Formats: sequence, C-alpha cells, structure tokens
Amino acid sequence: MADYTNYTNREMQAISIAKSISDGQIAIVGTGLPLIGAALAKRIYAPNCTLIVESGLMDCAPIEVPRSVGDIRLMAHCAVQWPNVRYVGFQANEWLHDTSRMVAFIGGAQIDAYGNVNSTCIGDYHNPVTRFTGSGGANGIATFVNTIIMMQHEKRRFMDKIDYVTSAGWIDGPDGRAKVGLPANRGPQMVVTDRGIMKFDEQTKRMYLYGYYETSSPEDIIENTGFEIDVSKAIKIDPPTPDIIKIIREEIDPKQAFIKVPQ
Amino acid sequence: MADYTNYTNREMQAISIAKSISDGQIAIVGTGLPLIGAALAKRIYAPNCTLIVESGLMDCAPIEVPRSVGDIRLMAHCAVQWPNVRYVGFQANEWLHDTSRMVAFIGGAQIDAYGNVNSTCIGDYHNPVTRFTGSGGANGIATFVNTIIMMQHEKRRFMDKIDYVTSAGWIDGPDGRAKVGLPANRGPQMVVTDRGIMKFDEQTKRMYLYGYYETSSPEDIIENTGFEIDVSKAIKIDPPTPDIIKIIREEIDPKQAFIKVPQ
Amino acid sequence: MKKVYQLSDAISKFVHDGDYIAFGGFTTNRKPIAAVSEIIRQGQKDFILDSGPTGSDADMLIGAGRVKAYINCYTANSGVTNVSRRFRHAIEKGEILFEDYSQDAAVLMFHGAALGLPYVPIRMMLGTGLVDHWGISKEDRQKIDKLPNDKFLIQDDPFNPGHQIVLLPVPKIDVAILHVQMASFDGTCRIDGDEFHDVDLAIASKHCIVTCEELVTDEYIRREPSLNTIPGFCVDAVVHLPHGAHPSQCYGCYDYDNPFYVMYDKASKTQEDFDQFLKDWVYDVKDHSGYLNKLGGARLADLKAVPGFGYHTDMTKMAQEG
Amino acid sequence: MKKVYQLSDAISKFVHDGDYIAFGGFTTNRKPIAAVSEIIRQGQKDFILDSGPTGSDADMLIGAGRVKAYINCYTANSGVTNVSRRFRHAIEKGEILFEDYSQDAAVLMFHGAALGLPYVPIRMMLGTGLVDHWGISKEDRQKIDKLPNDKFLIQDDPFNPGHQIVLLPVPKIDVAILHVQMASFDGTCRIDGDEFHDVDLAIASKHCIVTCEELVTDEYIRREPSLNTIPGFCVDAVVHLPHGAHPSQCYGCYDYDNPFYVMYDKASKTQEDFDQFLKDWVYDVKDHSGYLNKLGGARLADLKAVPGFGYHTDMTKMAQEG
Repeated sequence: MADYTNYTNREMQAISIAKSISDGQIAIVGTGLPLIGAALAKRIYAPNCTLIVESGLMDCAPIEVPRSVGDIRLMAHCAVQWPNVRYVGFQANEWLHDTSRMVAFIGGAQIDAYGNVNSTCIGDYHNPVTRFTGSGGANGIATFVNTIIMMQHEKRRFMDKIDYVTSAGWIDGPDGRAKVGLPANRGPQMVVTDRGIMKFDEQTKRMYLYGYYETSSPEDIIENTGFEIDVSKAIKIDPPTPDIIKIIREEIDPKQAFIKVPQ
Repeated sequence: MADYTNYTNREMQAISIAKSISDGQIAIVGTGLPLIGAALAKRIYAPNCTLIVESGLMDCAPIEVPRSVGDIRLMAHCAVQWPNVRYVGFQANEWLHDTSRMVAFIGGAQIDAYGNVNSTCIGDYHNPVTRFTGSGGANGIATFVNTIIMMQHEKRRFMDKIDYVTSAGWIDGPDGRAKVGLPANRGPQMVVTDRGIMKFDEQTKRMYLYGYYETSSPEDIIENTGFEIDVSKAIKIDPPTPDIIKIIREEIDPKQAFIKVPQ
Repeated sequence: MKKVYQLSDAISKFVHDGDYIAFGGFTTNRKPIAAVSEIIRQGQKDFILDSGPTGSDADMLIGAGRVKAYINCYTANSGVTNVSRRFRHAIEKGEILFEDYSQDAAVLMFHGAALGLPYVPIRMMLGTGLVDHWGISKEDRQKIDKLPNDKFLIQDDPFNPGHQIVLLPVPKIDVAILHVQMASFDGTCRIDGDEFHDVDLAIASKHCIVTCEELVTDEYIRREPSLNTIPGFCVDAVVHLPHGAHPSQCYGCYDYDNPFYVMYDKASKTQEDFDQFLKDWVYDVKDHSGYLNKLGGARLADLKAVPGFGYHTDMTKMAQEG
Repeated sequence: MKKVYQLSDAISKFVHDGDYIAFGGFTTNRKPIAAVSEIIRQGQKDFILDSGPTGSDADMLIGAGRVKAYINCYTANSGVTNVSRRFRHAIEKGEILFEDYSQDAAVLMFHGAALGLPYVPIRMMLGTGLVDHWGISKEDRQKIDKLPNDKFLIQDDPFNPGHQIVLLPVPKIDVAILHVQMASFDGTCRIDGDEFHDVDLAIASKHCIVTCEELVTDEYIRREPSLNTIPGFCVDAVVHLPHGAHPSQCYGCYDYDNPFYVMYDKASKTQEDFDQFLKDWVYDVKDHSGYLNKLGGARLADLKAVPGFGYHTDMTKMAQEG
C-alpha cells in the first residue's frame, strides 16, 4: 500500500495555496503549483471557487494537466473563452467595483521584504546575467489583485534589493503603493515557499514569518532569507493528513506533472 | 404589362447612390434608400462591393428588407457579426492605413454649403422645436470616411447656417477639417437629392450643382436651395433605362418597403 | 450564491432610485423590455440612463417619467418610429436632462469602462455640435454624483503634439440589464448573433441582471464554451423569461412584433395615450406572464424565427411562391 | 481581388525587411510556425517584432537573426522551455534591441490600435521596472522610424487630478500573421476556441496573412456567421496550410507536439545546434509539404484532437483504464 505520510515540501506548498483560497473566490492561477493548489482547494477547501487564467479562459476545470495558461486543455473545459483584453478589463473592474472576491498566484525569481517581485532578469536590465520571460500577466495582476507569491526559499532570492521590479508589492512600506499611483487597497498577502509561509505586517507592510513547515524552523528561515525577517510570531504549521496527500497524488496530479512523489 | 418608364425621383436617387459605389468598395449603409442603392450597385454596377452597417454586421446580403441596422435580417445573412466597437475601430483603421476603399451614406434634416449635416435638432439644442434621434454612427462615419449625403431637396433643409452640426462636412472651406482636428483627406463627396446631384468644388469645398434630373432644372435647384449655389457646370442627368427600374421594382424592393411604385 | 431570481425579485434587489442604468441590445433587437416594464411597475425612478442605441426600452422609461438624465446617441424604433416619441417630447418640453454623444463614442465609453481604462481618447466629434454643446452643464453635472463632471475634455495628443483629441469619461454603471438567448444557473451567458455592447455592460456594471429565453444547467452551457461570452461571476441575477425581449427581436428565437411597434408608435404620440398603453401593457398585466397571456399564444407562435434564417418569415407563402 | 496564395508568394509579397510584424496565437497555441519558417527561408530581416505572449515563433525569428527590435511581454514554450532560449541568449549577449511591457499592456496596445485610439491610458506598470527602465532609449527610438518615440508617457489623469496614469502608444503594424482553423476564399476567418489577440491584429495591421487548416467556400463559411470573427476585407492573403501551427496547438484540430518542443528546447541551447535545427527543419525541407513529410504521417495522425475534448489524448488507453 502507498505511503501517504511521507509528504514533501512541494506538497506542503500546494496545500498552503489551496488553503489560501476562500470558498466562492475567483482564483487567477498559472500552471504548476498554483493550478495544483487551486484544484485541491476546489476539491476540499473551497468547492465553489472558480479558476481563471490570464489568457482569458474563465472558470476552468481542466481534466488533463495543462502546460501553459493558453493550453487547449484549459480551453476545452471552461465556461467562457475570452480574448485576453476582456480578462484584463475584468481584472481592473473587480478593483473599480471594490469587490474582494479575487485572489491571484504569481511567482518570481527574486523578492524583497515588501513583496516586490522580479521575473524579468538577474543583473543589469540591459546586460543581464540571466534573462527571464518578463512580466506576462503578473504586473497587471499585482496592480489590481491581492496576491499570494510562490517562491523557492533561498537567500539569493529573498533580497534586500531586487534587480528589477516586475510586479509591485507594497513598494517600500504602507504608503508605497499610493505614492507611485497604484491601488493602495491591493497587494501581496502571503508568500508561500518550500520552507514556510510569510505574511506582511499590517503596519509596516514588511514580510514576517507566519509559519514554518515541520522540516524547517525559524532559524532555517532566517538563514535562507537575504533580508532581516521577524520570526517572533511564527507558528509551526501542522503536517498534512495522509488523506489530503492521497488526493494530491491520486486525483489532482496522478501523472506527477508538477509534484514528484518521493521514491 | 408593367410600365418601367414612369420612374420616380426616389428611384433616381437610388440609382445615383448605386452609381456612386465603385466595384470592390466597402459601403457603409443604413436602411432605406442607401440599402436599396447599394443592393442595386451589387446587382449591376459594382458586383464586388460589400455592405457593412454601423451596428457591426460585416458584408451583409439580406434577403428580406431590414428595418434597422441592427435587424436580424442583416445578422442572418452576413459574413461576421462584430460587436459595434470592432466596426468603430475598423472604420478608424481604414483611415489610419490610408486606404480609399470605403464609402458611406448618411442622411440628415439640414445641410449647409460645406456639407455639414444636422440630424440632431431643429432650433436651439437645449429647447428644440423638433428633436431627432441624434448622431447614431453618422459622426464617426463623417470623421473617417468619404460620404455621400442623401437629402430631401428643400430650401428649409439647404441652409446657410444649420442649427446643429451632427456630422462634419468640410466645416467652412478647404482648411476647415484640418483646423478643427479632423482627418483632412476625408469628407463629403456628393449630395444626392430628389432633384439632382451636388458635388463640392475642389478649391473652395463649397457645394455646386453637378447634375439635375429630367424633372428638375438649375432654376428649380436654385429655388429650393437656401444658400447660393453654383449651377454653371450642371449637366442634365440621363433618365434610367427601363431595365434598371424593372430590377429595382421586381428584385430589389418588390414589397415597396422603401420605394413606392407610382399608381 | 444562488443567482436564479424571479423578475420582480431581481429588479427590486438590484435596481434603485438614482441608479446609473444601461440596457443591452440595439434599437429593436434583443432589448430587455420585460425588465423595463417591471421597473416601471415597481416605481424606481431618477435614473441616469445610458444605453447606446436604444428604442422603446429607453422611450418607455422616459415616458414613464423615470429618467432624470438621458445619455443619448440614437433613440428610435427604426422602421416604425424614426424618432422615439416620448424621448423627443421630453427633450422638446425640457422635461429631462440629456446629453448627446455619437454612437461610436457611446459604445467606446462602455467598452473603455469594460477594459478598465481611466478614459477613452478618440479623434471623433471634433468640429461638431457634439463638442460645441454640452447637453448637461458642468454645474448640473457637479450636482449629480454619478455623472462625470465633464462631458469630455479636449487635449493635445501627447504622442502627436499639435493634434487635438477628445477624451471621453467612462461611465460608472450601477446596473446593466441584458436579454440573452441562453443562460445557466450560475449566470454564464450565451448570446446568439451579434453581442452588440452587452458583454461590455456585463463587465463594467456593478450589478448585472440577465433575462434569458432558455435557462440551462451549468454543465450544458459548458459543452460549447466557444459559444459563451459572459462568465457567471459578471452576472448577479438570472431570470428565466421567455419572450422577454418582445416586441423586439431575439435572433434565432423570434422576430419583432411589428403590429405591436405600430401600436406603440401611435400610443406614444401623446402622454395620455402613452399612459393608457402603460396601464394596458404594464400595470394591468401585473407581470410578464400576464403580458404574454394578453398577447396570446398564437401571436407569439407567429413571431417564431425560422431555422436557417434566424428571423420570422412566412414559409408557407414562400413555399407556394417558390 | 484574389486572395488565395501559396505560402511562399504570400510571404514574399507582404513581408519585407524592416517591417513591424506581429503574430497571432498564445505561446504554444495556434502559432503561425509554418509562416515563420517560410520567412526564415526567404531571408527577410530587421523586423520590429511585437507579438504579445510568444513562444518558438518569436524565438525562431530571433535565433535566425532576423529581429532588430523585440517588444516583449512573455516568451516561453511553457511547460518545456520556461524562458525561450534564443530570446534569452540574444538579450544576455546584447544582440538585439528589446523592450518590456506587461502582457496586459501589450494586448491593450494591440487592442487600442484595433479600436483606432490615438493611445491607451492605463493604471498599470506604475512603481515597477516597466516604467523605471526603457529597453530602447528615446535616442534609439528616434532612429527607428517605425517605433514610437516614447515607450510610454506618464500623465496626471485629467478626469482625476492627482492620480498618475500611463499612456501607451499604439503600434503601427505593417504585417500580421495568424493561423486559424477555417478561412474562405475571400479571407473571412473562423477561429475556434479563444481568439486571443488575433482579431485585433487583423484590424490593426496594414497587411494580414492568414494560414488556415481548412479553406472553404465563401458560401459555406457564411452559413454560421456567428462563428466567424474576421471579415475578408481585413485579410490580404489566405494560405491553405494544414498543420501550419505545428508544433503548437490548434484547438479542435491537433495538440502540441511535445517531443518536437523537447527537441527544440535542446536545439535552442546553442547557436550551433539551433542553426542545425534550422537546416534540418526549415532550410532543407524546402517548404511546408517537405516539413510535413519529414514529420511523417503517423506522427501527425497521433496529434489529432479528440472530438469532445478539443485536444489529443490517448482514448484507447482511457477506454482500457475506463
């Protein structure tokens, strides 16, 4: 019989993502972990959430795992296939109408203490050491939607000053977004990594450690974070129950497209 | 046997409209005479012209006569059913791309010597004696597309100063459009009335009499025009041949929806 | 999360005095007339009505005295009434505030709102009465919370100095009402034929009521996602309302009721006759079922669209002539 | 007026050195790869390439050295190559001019062009590198005729003073290339599934080339006008080109060719391997027929979409697992 107690940190990430979606919410997902997490949310924690992708596909319920947000696996099983600009407008209108039913998942290569994210380049913008895809939909999402940021938790990624801000977080503090002209009532809510969950202080908008996985610790987080991080409020996050792990492995990602089962 | 020699001035108008469409052109039509004229053009003079309407229906070939530009009689027999804004964008892009394949037909209640047209109100705008529909698509058309204007030829309609400019003509002369910020290489080309055809002088952009129907005369035109009009270059327009009248009555508008056959 | 409503409940819940309101459809095509009638029945008033190309939807609401400010680009039951008569009367008698835009501008304003743009820059309206005259003065606009303070602004094009452009404000629509061929329980909509500006309204409005010919399961409407255009989360209320666009057209379902429009044309000539029309066809019928019963089954059957045409035509006659 | 072309004739007639060019589709979906290969074969160069979310369409053209300036928002064969490698290499080595926008901005710029707007005002990109950095300097922009002089402008919102907005220039696209499921002789197009930004490109571009899976009569495509999205007069050339989007997906027709993308991923790691890829799959195959023959019939058959899904899945296996 399969062992469902040997959970991985990637599975913990997927579960953290799933739990961050409230029932009835509209989740903007990409492929990979957010899609797995959102599928898990829909299966367990938030059965009435709906999934949308930045290519314009609305209320997606893929049967096979898609490789991109434009994949016909999403297109075939959705409610509406909107041209991209309709999605863009919808996203802005959710802010204009002051609703709070959207949540979005974005990733990046670098992040700073205020949740500003870089998915453009390492090094100088004009002469980068490493060039990435660029914004995709992330900049627009980070403008209008509360975000959950997925990161690999490494010192070289959690930096005091990131090389390029692709998607705005809280900029440099509580007035940061208003100062630069961005909606001030939107911003990053949480950072989910392979070591734990970070949130942002309500007063300072600086990242702090909310909780660490069983395999991590406050010391481990401090060591792998390139800026000073408050761990004083940190809790240990309970390990997942085997039935949740079973659902991930058997139902959500049976082909291990995004989450490998430990040997 | 039916008499096809007793043509009416309305039929002459429809034929004038038809002849103003070149083969291969895209004609923006409304209902009524322009639609009849364009159908006749497609049947006789310009078999490869296509008809579009401001509601967004592209390449229309109605079988039954529609009552409005949004009529499902147009929707059922067209190539593409565009939302209205796509039409708006297409119209502007034809100007941006500097093509000359569009021609449009607009009407109005009043017109001045420079082809500015009023389809909004008689009298003061705020306290009108008579209020009309308003612009519809005419203002946008008159901005970006060369127009043919259909009018009833009466002194009270051909005025020195019209009560409201709904659709810009040449404004007040050769520099008129450029001065107000409108595309200078577009404007009214012709006015088709129940008495004859007016064109605009290339130098002054003032209306002059190009030709009068058999039932009219330069004197008749002068008498029914509220501003000074040059009739010195006017020609008498040949009457239509019976076979054209037969086509209008038997094929284009057999139910006399827009053109009554004389008793 | 339940979105399926009775018409009366949907209207009373989402339509309020003073709302900025807009209707889908185009003049005599897919107009939410049954919903307009229910608004008239319920008594909501003081609307800012902004509807793109309208017909008797706007005219009825104006005639019933419910419109405080009307944003117009074209108002006619084309082919029957060339200028809607209650609209015309209200302006000629100075009974309502009104503003004029070109249709191009009007639909771009809806679209700009749906795209989330702060405003829409255009090259149209210049040199005409549409910029020379403000129907609603800046002073009046400042008094009406929901109207932008400016009809438009004129600016030098920052990318092309020396060229003037017109900046249009985007409307903040409180409630939009659409009539569509098909919707599902969760509000997903399918519009057959031209969508006109309906999708823009669904996205841009704070609340959206959809009346539909067919109410289907969420699963059924998802079998052909390519045919759907409005996701459920843009819709607040779905009302199953067959013939809800009568007397206007509904592509693939039914044609306009021309004798009804002719009757409306006559009835709308005077306020007295119009009030009698409202009594007969709105107040006294009590609800949409009453309205349909008054019309009668045969009349409705006779409007049915012919598959292959999408509109009604007398096929028996065609076959005989054939 | 004849619009049906051979691929080589369409490309040679409408694609020229220095053109501002854009492609339809989305990363690995409905990308006009066969047309891109033909451009590479013919030798046109110095493009300004502006394509919304791209994958190997852009990467191939960049790798072949044909792109002078690249307007980027996202470039990846997602799921196989997370950052397109020739794109990445060209930027890391400083080989091309490039500019970054967010995807939202990029598609709004196409859309604004298609709407005929002078520019597009938005509320995004503020506070980020997208406004802090110009990939292509004003000086360089002034040297390139077809690029706007400004990446963007920042202005106070005239309707909401004190609030900054970003004004985006609209591209002047010389030629757009789309791959669609169905087109007719006169250029009328039917796109099955998401249109992405394709209709915008067709309207906004001076010339538009469409490659299609099925070429049908004008009469046939008009039987269901509701399914069509591009009128013929927006299209200059129609090329009948089955599998013209391979290795990308074409909804309802075929799925991506994953092993091909994996091969491309490897081949695009070095210029040398990439050049060999071009030799093998572009130059030496001579044309699209040669390309399809090289792929082989069985491989193409194995990508065929399953009706009911719209994508390829192993139904035999599913039935067995069933």
